[in-house]
Amino acid sequence: MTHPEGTTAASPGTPTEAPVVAMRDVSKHFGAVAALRNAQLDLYAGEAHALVGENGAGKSTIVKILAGVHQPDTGSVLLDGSPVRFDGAADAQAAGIAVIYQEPTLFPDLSVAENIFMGRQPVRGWRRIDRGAMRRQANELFGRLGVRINPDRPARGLSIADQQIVEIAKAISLDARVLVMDEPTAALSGHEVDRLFAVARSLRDSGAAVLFISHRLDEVFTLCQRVTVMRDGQFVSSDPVSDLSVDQLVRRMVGREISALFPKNEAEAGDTVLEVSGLTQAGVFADVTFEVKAGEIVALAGLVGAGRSEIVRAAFGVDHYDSGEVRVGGTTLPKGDPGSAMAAGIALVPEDRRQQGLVMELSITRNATVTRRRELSRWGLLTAGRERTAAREWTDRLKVKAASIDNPVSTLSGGNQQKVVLAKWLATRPRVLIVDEPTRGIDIGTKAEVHRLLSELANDGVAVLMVSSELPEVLGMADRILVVHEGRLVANVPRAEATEESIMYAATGEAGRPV
Amino acid sequence: MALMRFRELGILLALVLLVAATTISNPRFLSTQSVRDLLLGAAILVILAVGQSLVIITRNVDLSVGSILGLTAFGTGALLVAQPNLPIVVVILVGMAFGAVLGTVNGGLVTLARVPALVVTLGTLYAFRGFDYAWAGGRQINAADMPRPFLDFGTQRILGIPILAFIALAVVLIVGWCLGNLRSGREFYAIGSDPAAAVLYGIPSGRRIMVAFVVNGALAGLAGVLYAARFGTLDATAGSGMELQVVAAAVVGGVAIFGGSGTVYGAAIGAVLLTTIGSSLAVLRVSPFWQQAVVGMLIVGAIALDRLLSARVARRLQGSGPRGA
Amino acid sequence: GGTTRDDDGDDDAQVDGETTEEPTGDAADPGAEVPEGLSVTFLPKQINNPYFDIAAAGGDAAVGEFAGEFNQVGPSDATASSQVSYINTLTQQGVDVIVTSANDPNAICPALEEARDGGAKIVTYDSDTDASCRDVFVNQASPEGIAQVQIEMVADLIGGEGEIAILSATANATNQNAWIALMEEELQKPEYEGIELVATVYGDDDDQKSFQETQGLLQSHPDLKAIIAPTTVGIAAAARYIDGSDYKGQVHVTGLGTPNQMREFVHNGTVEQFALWNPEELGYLAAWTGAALAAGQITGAPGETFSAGDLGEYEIGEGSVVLLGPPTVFDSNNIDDFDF
Amino acid sequence: MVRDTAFERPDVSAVALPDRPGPERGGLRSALARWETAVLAVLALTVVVAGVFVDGFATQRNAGFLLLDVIAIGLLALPLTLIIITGEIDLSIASMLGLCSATMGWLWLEGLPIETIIPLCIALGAVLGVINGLFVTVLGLPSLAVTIGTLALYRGLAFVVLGNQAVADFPRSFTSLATGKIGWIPYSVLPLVFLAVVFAILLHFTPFGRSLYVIGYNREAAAFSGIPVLRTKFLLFVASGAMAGFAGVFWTLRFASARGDNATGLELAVVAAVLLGGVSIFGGKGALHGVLAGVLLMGALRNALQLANVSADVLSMVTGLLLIASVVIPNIALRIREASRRRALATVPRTDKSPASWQPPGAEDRKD
Ligand SMILES: Nc1ncnc2c1ncn2[C@@H]1O[C@H](COP(=O)(O)OP(=O)(O)OP(=O)(O)O)[C@@H](O)[C@H]1O
Ligand SMILES: Nc1ncnc2c1ncn2[C@@H]1O[C@H](COP(=O)(O)OP(=O)(O)OP(=O)(O)O)[C@@H](O)[C@H]1O
Ligand SMILES: [Mg+2]
Ligand SMILES: [Mg+2]
Repeated sequence: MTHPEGTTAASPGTPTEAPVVAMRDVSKHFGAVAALRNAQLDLYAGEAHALVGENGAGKSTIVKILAGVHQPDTGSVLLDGSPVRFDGAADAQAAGIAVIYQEPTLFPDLSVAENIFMGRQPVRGWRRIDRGAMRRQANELFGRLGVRINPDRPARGLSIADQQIVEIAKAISLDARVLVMDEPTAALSGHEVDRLFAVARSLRDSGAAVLFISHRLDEVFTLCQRVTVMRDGQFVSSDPVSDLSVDQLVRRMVGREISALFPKNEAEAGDTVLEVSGLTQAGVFADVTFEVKAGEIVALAGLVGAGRSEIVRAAFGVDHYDSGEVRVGGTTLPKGDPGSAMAAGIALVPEDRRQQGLVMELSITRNATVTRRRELSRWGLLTAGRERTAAREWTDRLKVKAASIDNPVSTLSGGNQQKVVLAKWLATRPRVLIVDEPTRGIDIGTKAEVHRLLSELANDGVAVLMVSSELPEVLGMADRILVVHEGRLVANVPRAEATEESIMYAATGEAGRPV
Repeated sequence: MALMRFRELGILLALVLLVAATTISNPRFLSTQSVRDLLLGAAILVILAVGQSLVIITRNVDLSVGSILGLTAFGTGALLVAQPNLPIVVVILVGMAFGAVLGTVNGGLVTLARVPALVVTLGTLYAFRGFDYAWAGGRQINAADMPRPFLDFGTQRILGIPILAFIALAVVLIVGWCLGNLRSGREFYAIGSDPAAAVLYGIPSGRRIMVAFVVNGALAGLAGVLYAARFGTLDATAGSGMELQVVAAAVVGGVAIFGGSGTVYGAAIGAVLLTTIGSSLAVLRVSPFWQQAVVGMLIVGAIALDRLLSARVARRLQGSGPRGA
Repeated sequence: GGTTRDDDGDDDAQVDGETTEEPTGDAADPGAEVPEGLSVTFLPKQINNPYFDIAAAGGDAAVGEFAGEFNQVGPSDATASSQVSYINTLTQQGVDVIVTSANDPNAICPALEEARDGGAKIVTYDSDTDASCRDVFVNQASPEGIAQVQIEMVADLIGGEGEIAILSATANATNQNAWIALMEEELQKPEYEGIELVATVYGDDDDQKSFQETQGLLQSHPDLKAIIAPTTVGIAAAARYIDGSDYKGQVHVTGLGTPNQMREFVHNGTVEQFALWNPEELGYLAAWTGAALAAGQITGAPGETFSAGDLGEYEIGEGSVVLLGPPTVFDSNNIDDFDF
Repeated sequence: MVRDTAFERPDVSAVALPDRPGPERGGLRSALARWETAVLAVLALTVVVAGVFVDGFATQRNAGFLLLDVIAIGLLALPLTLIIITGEIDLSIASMLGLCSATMGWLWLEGLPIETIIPLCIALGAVLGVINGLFVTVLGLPSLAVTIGTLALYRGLAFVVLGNQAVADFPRSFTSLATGKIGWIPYSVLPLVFLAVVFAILLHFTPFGRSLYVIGYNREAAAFSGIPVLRTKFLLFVASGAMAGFAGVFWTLRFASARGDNATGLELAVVAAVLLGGVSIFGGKGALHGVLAGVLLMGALRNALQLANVSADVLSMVTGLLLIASVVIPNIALRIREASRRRALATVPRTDKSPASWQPPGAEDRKD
């Protein structure tokens, strides 16, 4: 494997003392998959350190090893220079390592406050949990993060963004020496990201080490001092951020040149395919009316929690709605029936791939063909061979990286999982494609391909409705941008007039949203 | 927290309604003797339901409680036949220890071999009962074979309230307090709520689940001792088929069958409700052919009612959410 | 059209004892020897049931006397379907005599017929099957006798006056239902005029349920004087409940129970008297009946006689039934003479 | 505008997808696939051992008895397998059977022709299944709780319908349908075989079957994939009820006896057989041939042990231990296999690796 720029040795950057945490020659296998091969990492006190790499590069595996969830096959983890062994998450926590996992891991039945303090609840006499103190401390944490979440409500039903915020609150409440954040911003909007960064900076300034993982390279440049690049489970380089340009970084991650990020073609809009009128769900969204034409890409923009996901879910039929109508090609869809929505040609790529998009235990094949199971059957019968062929068609096109398509989809990295969700829906050849956060947690190369795909689909006459919290993506891709504020459509901005400012202005509402 | 307590209120309401309706039709239903009988009758089921809730909260289940009860009840009888002079406290402790050992078998299989509890305990339901049969054979231990003080213990009262009821109440309060107020108690809920997340949190799931099974076994053992004291006639069939009743009591009491939520207070009320249904059907002179059908209807009705109430609470919670529109 | 219950033809009911019952094989040979090594298997309603274990002990003793091979098998749940499976097994093993107590008078019939086709003799005891599918039924006591003795006891206890109730086993227990019907008939007699049967409840032979039903009886009938429990589980539960309640001394308990079970309550005065036949003798007689059948001493026809070891001569009555004898009444004077 | 050079160049990092399932087929799934084979193997072993050592086992008549004994369990196990695969459970099957049996007796007493009664009983079963299904799907109640309730309810109704009677005078032409044999094979095996084939095809070779696994693992993802989750579950409960009705007819005719307490407690035996066959109680996993093997294995063991005069105590223990073994053994086998694979990996020589950094391969056994 050769790299255009050659490999920089793991030379310590500015800090001079020994790293707080280091990994030396760590390898980790899952079955025959080598997730890590001789990985290296040096994390110094007082620095924010970025870990970047494509999907499946092994970033989350490093996180889980640091967290004590996985143990390395070979190699060692050094804490303050001496080798340690974490036999479980409790060991790592005790060593002062706090981790925000890529996927929120909350206890849905417990209150938000308990989720934050589980195992460390403040106690009073008789080792009794002090609920008042717990609530107070939770509120303080949310105050620092600039959000308001009721600490007493159960975690069930929190939006992904709020779940992520609870995770962050939990991690910072540990007052850890090392804060590891695996794609914490994937679900957050700009405002929340800013607050998170402010908190991370102050932790860093008070001497903590922060390990930050993100596919949004601008965030890496905003927050971090140094960046370690990984590819295929191997260490590539570790440098001060200031020494690198975005292009260089991308080249190291991908091992090749990457071009046009948002390759949207100008396409002729055709007939109206999807019409949504007066859609209302009490307390969530109200009187939502819009249409999407064939060949058009329409984006639903807005702050996290504005209700965009709920709107598209209702339109697809997974959620019920109280009033309004959804029409595809002129025919009204029955309420709450995804089956007929699919028959009418709608596809929905949901925002939460683990819960909504995939069945983690089933094979890639089964996941990729589940939407086409009727169409793939002959005389009502299915054969494994046909399913596999059909699955391969799209997983190959999207370059899903897997040892075998008969492996459970849980063995894939986050980005590759997202590709399987896309494969599953693109295979239905929809007339209307709804994508909710289609590039969340996807690496830069794949992201470009997803964009190209969406664009191609639009060219072929598919009506595309995209929910995205990434403004550059919205601006780059959409022909038209619908802005949602607190469950209502507040603006319809054509591509030509759209700027970050105009969208944000609409999204925060005229009076400004109290956050 | 206050909102969550609402679930127990619903079931308490059902209990009050049932008692009120029965009393209206036959005022003697609330006589002291009758209330005492209710408490006495419920005590054993309450203890079992508390233990079962502990296990269910961790997203497991123990179907072998009926068999554990049978085995310990017979063991208690056999022990007392051999050692009639043992103090009652010792008998209770031995019974609980025996139950705990059986619980350890369940817990060990569930945590060490990592296999689904429903399957394991369905297996030990048969296995423990088979062991009981093999041990007891056709032998029956009768009241005359057991020491009088032990039998009296089954019906004795303090302040007019049966001792058995006090024991059950103590079990409910202690377990309930621990689950609600100790860090380790809350971890039971965490494990049941999302076992995978519990691992990521560094919660010692295996140990906690083990504790749940062992405590449940010990409580089933305690119930076995009380069973022996109360009924005085013991053979290998004691407690057969009780497992479904116990699970029903917990579920009726609002303990979610998939773990993570519910309280032992609710389960205890559920157990009292089920026992009261039995007693009030007897008092109301419902046709014997209808009795079981009515019990079934009431169980289904109670679960449905609980669901409707909790849906109300959930809606209210949504409305009061800080992000609510 | 279709096949209904009222259809004529031989296709109909297989249960009308009188028409299908015909003594099998040749005439009886009262002098025949019991063959060596006769295999006799007891199949009770349920194994590990104290009552049936005592009966089996009697059966074992009898089989020892005629040098046969004794065995007891049976399900741990008292269901007909498990019993059928055991009858099939016994058929397959080719045992000579099956002595069984039926969980369902009809359900085990086809299986028993198959066993008879294979050469086995069928004796029922405790609980009969349909008459057509067994050779002889050994009845513990005549149902009339059982009903009479219980009513006599209760009349005696309450002085011939007052409300009584019955606590039975399950609502569809064949024996108990027959007895209850006969007790009701018995109560019509003028000498029992003052006695009123106010309720019949079912404790399902379960301690807890029997407790609850007893409580229910006492609450709904404040003037209740006595409870008759014609089932061993029920009488013990009722006695135990009364013993530990305020009703002790006010409400009498009687019925059918084993001396060992009731000893405590007789001694402490909760129960004054109750009745039962001797299950050991029942098993003993059933085993000898089987031997006599297998030997050819009897065929099951009414009027035939045979010798049942220590119990002496027995005669087969109407419907191929052998009667053990009247039940024994136990009270504080005689209870300690019995151990079962 | 688009220069998508990135996508035309071969992606060096992507591992080529092999054409066939490689050796790395999902470890867990292959272990379970093997569990079904294991049950079949144990069944074969039981039959052979019993045939050699137990007098009277390997005869045609005994085989007939054995089959007759497992038919009802087999029938009930078919829909229950599908229900458990979707992550639900139906504990009311034996009570539905009992209620249908009691109703059959009652209708017969009322003088209805049996040709009408039989379809009515199956329809009644379906209606009972509809009630279960409505509670589970419309009210969204957990099926374990609901069917514990209807277990009591339906059994109670069975007593209501028939009271303390037992109806036994069914026409011989019909009872012999249930007990009669061609050679040694009972006629009544035929519907079981037919239905087993139908259910096997349904579960393993149809889109409907595929969707059951999806629902079992993740019902939310199933809903997002356009699978009508509630309708599917509802249908399965109805099927379970109808099958219980059919099994009730069979039971009544076989024993020529309609009673309220027919088949009491049978539900646990059926659940045990299904689980023994390798179906996961959490849903998502299981195959029908395993279940049928489980049903036959329990029947054969019981039959052989009875013939060998082993008492019911031991039978009950064997049932329990078998059930425990059915979940423990595959689990242990899986872990042994993983441990040995890890050992194999660890022994592959790697470049620039200092032996000091090696870890004992078994060291990881304590985690997850
Ligand atoms: N539990 C597991 N079992 C099997 N394979 C796994 C497991 N976890 C990770 N892998 C594999 O290890 C490799 C690295 O995965 P990892 O999750 O660390 O990637 P990542 O860099 O975090 O990717 P992403 O950016 O998509 O989150 C992937 O090929 C993945 O398929
Ligand atoms: N904490 C909360 N309490 C009550 N309601 C909430 C809460 N969080 C979210 N909601 C409801 O859910 C709706 C949408 O949440 P969600 O975060 O899924 O929206 P979204 O616009 O799809 O965001 P994204 O797709 O960026 O995650 C909100 O409009 C709000 O009504
Ligand atoms: Mg990752
Ligand atoms: Mg969303």
